[in-house]
Amino acid sequence: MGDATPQRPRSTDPAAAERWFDYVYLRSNPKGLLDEYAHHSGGCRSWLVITRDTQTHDIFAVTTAREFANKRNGVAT
Amino acid sequence: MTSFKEAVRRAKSLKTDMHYSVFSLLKNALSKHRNWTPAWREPEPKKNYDVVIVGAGHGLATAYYLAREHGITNVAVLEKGWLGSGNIGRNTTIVRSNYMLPENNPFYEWSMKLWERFEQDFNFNAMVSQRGVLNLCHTDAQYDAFARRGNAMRIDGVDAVLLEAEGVRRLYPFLDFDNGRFPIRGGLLQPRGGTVRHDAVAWAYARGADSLGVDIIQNCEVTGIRVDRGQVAGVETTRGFIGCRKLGVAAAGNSSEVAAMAGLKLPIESHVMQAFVSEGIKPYIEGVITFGAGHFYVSQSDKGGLVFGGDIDGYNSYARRGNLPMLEHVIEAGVAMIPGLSRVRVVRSWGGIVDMSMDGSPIIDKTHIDGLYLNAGWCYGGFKATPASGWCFAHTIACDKAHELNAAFRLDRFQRGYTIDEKGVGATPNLH
Amino acid sequence: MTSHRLPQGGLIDRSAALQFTFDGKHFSGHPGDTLASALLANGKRLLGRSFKYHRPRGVISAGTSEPNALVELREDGRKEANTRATTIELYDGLIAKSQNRWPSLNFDVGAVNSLAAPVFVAGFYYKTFMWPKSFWEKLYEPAIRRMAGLGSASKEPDPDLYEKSYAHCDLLVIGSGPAGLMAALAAARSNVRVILADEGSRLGGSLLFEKEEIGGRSGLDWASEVIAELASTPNVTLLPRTTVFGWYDGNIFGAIERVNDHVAVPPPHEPRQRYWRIIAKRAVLAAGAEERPIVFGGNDVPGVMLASAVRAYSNRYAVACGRTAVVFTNNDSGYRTAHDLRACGVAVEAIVDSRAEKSGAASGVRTVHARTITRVIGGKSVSGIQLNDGTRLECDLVAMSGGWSPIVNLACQRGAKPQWNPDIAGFVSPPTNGSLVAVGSAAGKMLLSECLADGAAEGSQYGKSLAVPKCRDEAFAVSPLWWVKSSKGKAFVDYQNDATADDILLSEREGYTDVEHVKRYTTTGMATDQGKLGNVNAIAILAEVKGKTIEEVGTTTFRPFYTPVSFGALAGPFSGKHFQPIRKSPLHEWATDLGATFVDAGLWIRSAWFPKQGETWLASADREVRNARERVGVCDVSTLGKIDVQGKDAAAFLDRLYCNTFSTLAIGRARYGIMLREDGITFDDGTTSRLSDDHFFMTTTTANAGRVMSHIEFCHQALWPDLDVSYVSVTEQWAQMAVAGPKARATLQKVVDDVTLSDTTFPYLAAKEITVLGGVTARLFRISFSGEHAYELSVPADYGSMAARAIMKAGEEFGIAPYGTEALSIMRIEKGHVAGAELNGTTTAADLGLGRMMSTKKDYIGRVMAGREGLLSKNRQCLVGLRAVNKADRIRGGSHLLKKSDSPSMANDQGYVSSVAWSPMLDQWIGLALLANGRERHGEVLTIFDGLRNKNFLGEVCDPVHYDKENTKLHA
Amino acid sequence: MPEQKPVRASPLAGVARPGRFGSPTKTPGVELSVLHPASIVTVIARKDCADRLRDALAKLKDCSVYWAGFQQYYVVAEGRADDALHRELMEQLSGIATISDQSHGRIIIRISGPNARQTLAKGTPVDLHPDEFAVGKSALTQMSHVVVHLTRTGKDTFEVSLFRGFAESFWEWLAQQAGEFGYRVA
Ligand SMILES: Cc1cc2nc3c(=O)[nH]c(=O)nc-3n(C[C@H](O)[C@H](O)[C@H](O)COP(=O)(O)OP(=O)(O)OC[C@H]3O[C@@H](n4cnc5c(N)ncnc54)[C@H](O)[C@@H]3O)c2cc1C
Ligand SMILES: NC(=O)c1ccc[n+]([C@@H]2O[C@H](COP(=O)([O-])OP(=O)(O)OC[C@H]3O[C@@H](n4cnc5c(N)ncnc54)[C@H](O)[C@@H]3O)[C@@H](O)[C@H]2O)c1
Ligand SMILES: Cc1cc2nc3c(=O)[nH]c(=O)nc-3n(C[C@H](O)[C@H](O)[C@H](O)COP(=O)(O)O)c2cc1C
Ligand SMILES: [Zn+2]
Repeated sequence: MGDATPQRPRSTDPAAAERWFDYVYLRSNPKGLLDEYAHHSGGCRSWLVITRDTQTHDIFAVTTAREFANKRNGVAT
Repeated sequence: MTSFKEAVRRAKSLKTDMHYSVFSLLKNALSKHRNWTPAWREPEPKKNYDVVIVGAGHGLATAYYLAREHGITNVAVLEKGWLGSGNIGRNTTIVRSNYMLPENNPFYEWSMKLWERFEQDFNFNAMVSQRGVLNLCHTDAQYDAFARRGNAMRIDGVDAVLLEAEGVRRLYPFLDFDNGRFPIRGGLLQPRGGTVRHDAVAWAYARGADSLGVDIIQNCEVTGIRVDRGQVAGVETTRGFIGCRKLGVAAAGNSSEVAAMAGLKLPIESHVMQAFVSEGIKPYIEGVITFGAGHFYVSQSDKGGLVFGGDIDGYNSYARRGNLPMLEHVIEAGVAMIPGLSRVRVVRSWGGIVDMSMDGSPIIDKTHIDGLYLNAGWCYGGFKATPASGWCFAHTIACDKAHELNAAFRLDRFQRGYTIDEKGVGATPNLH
Repeated sequence: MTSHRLPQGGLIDRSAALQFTFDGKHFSGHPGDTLASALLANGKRLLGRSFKYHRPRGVISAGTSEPNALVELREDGRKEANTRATTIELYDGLIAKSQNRWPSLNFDVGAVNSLAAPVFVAGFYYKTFMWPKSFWEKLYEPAIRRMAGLGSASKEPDPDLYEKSYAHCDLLVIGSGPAGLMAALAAARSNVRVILADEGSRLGGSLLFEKEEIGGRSGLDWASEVIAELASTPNVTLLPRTTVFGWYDGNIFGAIERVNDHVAVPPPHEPRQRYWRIIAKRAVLAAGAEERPIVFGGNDVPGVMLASAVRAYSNRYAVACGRTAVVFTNNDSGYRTAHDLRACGVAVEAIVDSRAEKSGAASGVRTVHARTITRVIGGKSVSGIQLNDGTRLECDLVAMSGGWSPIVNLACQRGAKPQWNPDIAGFVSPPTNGSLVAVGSAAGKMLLSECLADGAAEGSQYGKSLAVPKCRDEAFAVSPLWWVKSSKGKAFVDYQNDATADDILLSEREGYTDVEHVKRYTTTGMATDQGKLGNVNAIAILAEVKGKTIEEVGTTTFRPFYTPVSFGALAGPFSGKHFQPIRKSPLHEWATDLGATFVDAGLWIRSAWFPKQGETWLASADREVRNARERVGVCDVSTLGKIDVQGKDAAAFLDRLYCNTFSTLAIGRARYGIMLREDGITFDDGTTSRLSDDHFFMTTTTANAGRVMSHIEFCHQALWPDLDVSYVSVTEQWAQMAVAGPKARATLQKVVDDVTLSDTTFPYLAAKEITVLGGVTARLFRISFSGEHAYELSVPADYGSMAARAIMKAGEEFGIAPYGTEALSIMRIEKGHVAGAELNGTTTAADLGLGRMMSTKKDYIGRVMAGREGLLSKNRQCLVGLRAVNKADRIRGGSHLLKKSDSPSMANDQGYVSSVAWSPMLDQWIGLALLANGRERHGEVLTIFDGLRNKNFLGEVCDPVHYDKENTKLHA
Repeated sequence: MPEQKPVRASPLAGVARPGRFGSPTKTPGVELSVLHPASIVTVIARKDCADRLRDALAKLKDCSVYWAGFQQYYVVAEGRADDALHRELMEQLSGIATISDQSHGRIIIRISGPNARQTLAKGTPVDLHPDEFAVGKSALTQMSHVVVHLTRTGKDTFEVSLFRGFAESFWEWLAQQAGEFGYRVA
């Protein structure tokens, strides 16, 4: 489901104003390794972050969106 | 904007050194076809061009109209593979102008008009075949949505016919009307829609552009963009540096990669779109039919193969191949729509990398870098646009401002909130 | 027609005779025959006509690469076009017809095309048929289309069943020849899970027809023993008649098992074909090698065949393909054919060996070296040949061998290109990451001993190593001859698409020089056989004219399907009514009893109206509305998405999901909410109730239920995992019914246990957990979509129909009647409530007149993007009501709006009609519309444009609330 | 006001008719039965309570606990009074878990017999080999376009639970897949 790297700013944070457009509309779209969201909707319904090569489709790492977010927010799990 | 008549006049005044006709065929038959000459040259790249275009799809059309409409002939089209190896050479050939939104409809209708002149413009038979594009619907809500679309077309003078189930039955009695999971409610038909032989389009534009002096350089991949003081200076390629003041990027699935060479990040994702073809069979389906209760659309090529497809696989990809789940869904929908297909066989599947934009509509615009122009975001619908896209992109590059037909296809529309979203699914490229 | 069946030998059962017809004529064959072998045995050679020139064509191969012998098999709903006679297992009562000929195979009018052949060269159609333009669709194209295509397909439903299945294994072995058998055996003995698939009707690969010797017995006996051992090993699955058609991500292989194609009609409950998705840890490609034709004049005349096919017919099917043969070869395997033919009594006139040097292979047949065949004499059957030195030889069979191509297709389907190996003059499979490894001839090993060893080595990786049996090797040496330049007459590269060597030269001459251009310009390799026989020859010829090497030219892209796959197999059981599952409401039974007409809503089927005798849908809906507005009605709203949201942070979470606030919602109360997408556009709406401090009950629209759930999961898991909140879909747990109308309260009062329903105890927007019908858990909400004094009652699904019946009974005295989605929709339009047509993914809350709900105090999804210039612009289309000026006019959904004075044009387009209804209350058609700057335009008279049905008339813009603006009925 | 005690209506009443179906020649290789009425409750760990929940669930009696997603479980029991299990769990697990009754929302179908595994393999990509999918193991997967919860409850016995609304469609598919082996409906 695409690029998982953009991080959602807070809409109450005026300093973040410019970051919103990037968050909602810009995607890193590399030919090669990509961290992307995937939703296991046909199963356990977890949102995952998959590290995948967009040229070979080989998967190198899978983590849950939770862990991904916590790591990014520096929250220990 | 140039009048249609004017365009036609210019086209007529065009001549290629080897005219194609029944007579030339017969003549050459006598000489065992030994005297045909190449449809285009294979030139060495020059050091410098006025305009360099990346990508031999819309890029070919762009170069052709730059030369024909704007007299700019010192142009090179750089193609990393063989010409036509991109989506222009792997799409399901449907052309139509059944768009709903005011930003889209006139653009695609202009494209349709150019298709209708294609053979005469190019002296090349691309088999423009207006056999009708029919979209099926299965509920009252879908039917009203089609009415909204059809009326938008009518309001703009585009042909559209809203059919009840009986009307559809008259066209295609062998569809499953009543016994399927989703009985057919009706359909929206654009009689002028149809198909065009994809490869021939690439070849015709290449031959046309080449005859006007454009250099088409195959197997030449752009690997870098040189910008100095905010102005494009040229491109690094696998065949060396090529200088230019104006650079038009029409790289479809590779748009993000190429734009990144100039430091641009785009509102685009690259996805794989699969297509399929069946064994050749005697005439089975007259026009183009799109199922409304699953992802499936089909037409029959002049060779007899049923050419069909569905939706994109749904994950970012640069590999021109897809996977089984979409294949299965497409085929399930196909048999649901036409039970008789059950014993027909699929002979080949393939994929192309489509440039999915954030609102499902294209971008034809200047960028903040002087001399850098972008043509992208065609999703899985840009083949039909080839003539108008080339036309508008050429205008945008030549005049350094958008043509009124692509005025809305701006790069900043997302930031400013003027997205063009026919499907209404928002910033989810995989859903457009 | 005398028999060509050999007196003995072959893997056929002579004790049984099978009757079949070809083009209406009766023939007979034996179990073990293919249609091709049986026809050849009957002396029938001419089996088809070619694509473009309608040239007479016969059998060339003995397997899946067959380009010529394609027939229409079976009849009616079971008719199959383009079926390879060489792979059709003969069964009693088989019916086949030849294709692409008229009136008959023998006399085919289309053959005149051959006269025009000089014009019909590659790409001829790009150069003509252009004038006059109008003639293309009308004249030229229909003619071309009629000529194109081979067989004709059925338009009737297929009576047979199809099936899908998954399989898992440690090792998938593709191909059951010597290499595959050894690989499978070794792995099987190491007790790993093995699947052995082979497209042949019988396992054994080339051992079924080559006279080999392995471990002191015949190759066939050896194979039978190995297969018997495999069959008796529990961890092994044998899949004969199974073609692996593609290699996909995750090492998943697609395969088709032809379960019942070898019988006239599948037994009851059994599928015709089964589609396998094989998930393999590793796979071995033991697909063998394909013999190549040689490109020479008349190489398509019936009677010109592949040398190995000639062997296969004599050795496996006991059929002599001719009486007198000439072998034309550039490698040793031709000699093998000469040898085997003589062994079964066929005269071999000569071996024509293009190589100057003597071959290592023994033959005992007159051999001419450094010679080529320039021309084949004969039209519908070979009668002789002419050599480049002018010599003519009489013969009725030409066995050709142009060398061997490893079958690398699958290994190249995921992007890797095969590599040229000059020693064997063939492309071998590319190195892979080990998940799919080629062995045997597929890997370019041309000697039997190498194949056995190769397979054993691969299969031994699982521990047990396997001793390689001794065997006799046939010589293998090749020195390429691709095409005979001095050919007389057409020399075919791609038989099925009628592409010749000259076509390739022409293509190159015209600038279509890339191998991919040549493919597309000449259509070489694009037929049903995908160039199995022709592609390498085409590449070699192109390389020669371009003055490049074969590596430099390279192959075209290999892709699925290895052999064509039927739609039916890939659709499996999911066609017709079973295309998608049906989702039924717990009140379905209740509605059925009341004679409801149902309508599709996504996968749900919902009760749309409840007609009385002879009522149209409109009359029925009209009555249902009046009844609800004047008395009381019941409607099934169970399909609404229902989500239990619980946890200490539930309220905070909802505040971020909805643009309005829920943390302030009191326990026991419900509130209407709107969710936006992050881009600021409205996403969904619904009422959400607070059942306790940390427990909310959310409802969504039927259409968006799934999407909302995914969105919630994303927001929690990916954005705010720190929140202590959990959510469960309880859509199916609760049957939910709306009870609406002046008598709703009185009706429900009789159903609920010990709650008094009054404005004080149960005011508008009250939401409580109660019990009904003497103890049944329930949830009651006083909310209204209809605008009436109304409630929604939820009971556990299994009690749904019972509860609905109880309500009907309770309401009897008040004149209760059920109403369906049509009436529901009429009432919401009368009240100006938005639904799917307005929440269409392009409207903002403000567009819908709900802008004031957007909080300015908190962070929520969509807040910032909703503030973009384009989403605030005053010219946006926003929600209005619409009525025809002339009451008699019927407004149609999807009509557009124009200023009264304006003429139709995109520029003048003012908006469109999103929803329409016949309003029983206003006694006219009314609508909701999205109109540019609509809020300021109430009262304006516009043109309602319906060009599609060319009805244009005047309509007046009004407030979206058409009925009971003051909500007196709601609070009554 | 009700005349008689309310009875739960199975979504498969009238669909899953007892008898012997499919291939007439084979001895039935599959046995199908509908577990209704059953009690099914979704249990989800509250934040930081996953371990405590796991322990608490381990202590539960006369009911089965199946994995059903990230820190989520289905607690299943037969022969309980309606809503009883739900109420019990509300008491026992309050504070550490979200409890949500699914007894009416989901229907459980039991598939057993020598061909049970083969039948289910026609629907799910899950590897049902006993070494990979042992007794007591559960998976959330898709069969016949429907998301189901699949559990192996015995060597040749599986239970599939799914939303009641899909029950009839799913049953039709299941019956067709079992057809070639011959099947009996209890
Ligand atoms: C399977 C499929 C079916 C489709 N069906 C239809 C249809 O029925 N109707 C329709 O209207 N549209 C259809 N489309 C969409 C349509 O094909 C495309 O939108 C359209 O062809 C895009 O044109 P283009 O010129 O932008 O892309 P392309 O034709 O792909 O041209 C881009 C070219 O740029 C080249 N390139 C990229 N990067 C570089 C570089 N760094 N240096 C040099 N060259 C480079 C590529 O090799 C490519 O040749 C379909 C697409 C697919 C994949
Ligand atoms: N006479 C010659 O010059 C010559 C040349 C090459 C090979 N050979 C001999 O041929 C034999 C090759 O042995 P091998 O085991 O490598 O191959 P094989 O030809 O014996 O067996 C290959 C098998 O794979 C099957 N197959 C191919 N593609 C398939 C697919 N996609 N799905 C399912 N089945 C598929 C074929 O039906 C065939 O049965 C050796 O004995 C070798 O000496 C002889
Ligand atoms: C409209 C259309 C018709 C096609 N018809 C055939 C066909 O009849 N036979 C065939 O083998 N491939 C056919 N193809 C597929 C091409 O062979 C090829 O797969 C496709 O152009 C993509 O190129 P690639 O596979 O080389 O990447 C067709 C493709 C298109 C777009
Ligand atoms: Zn999961």
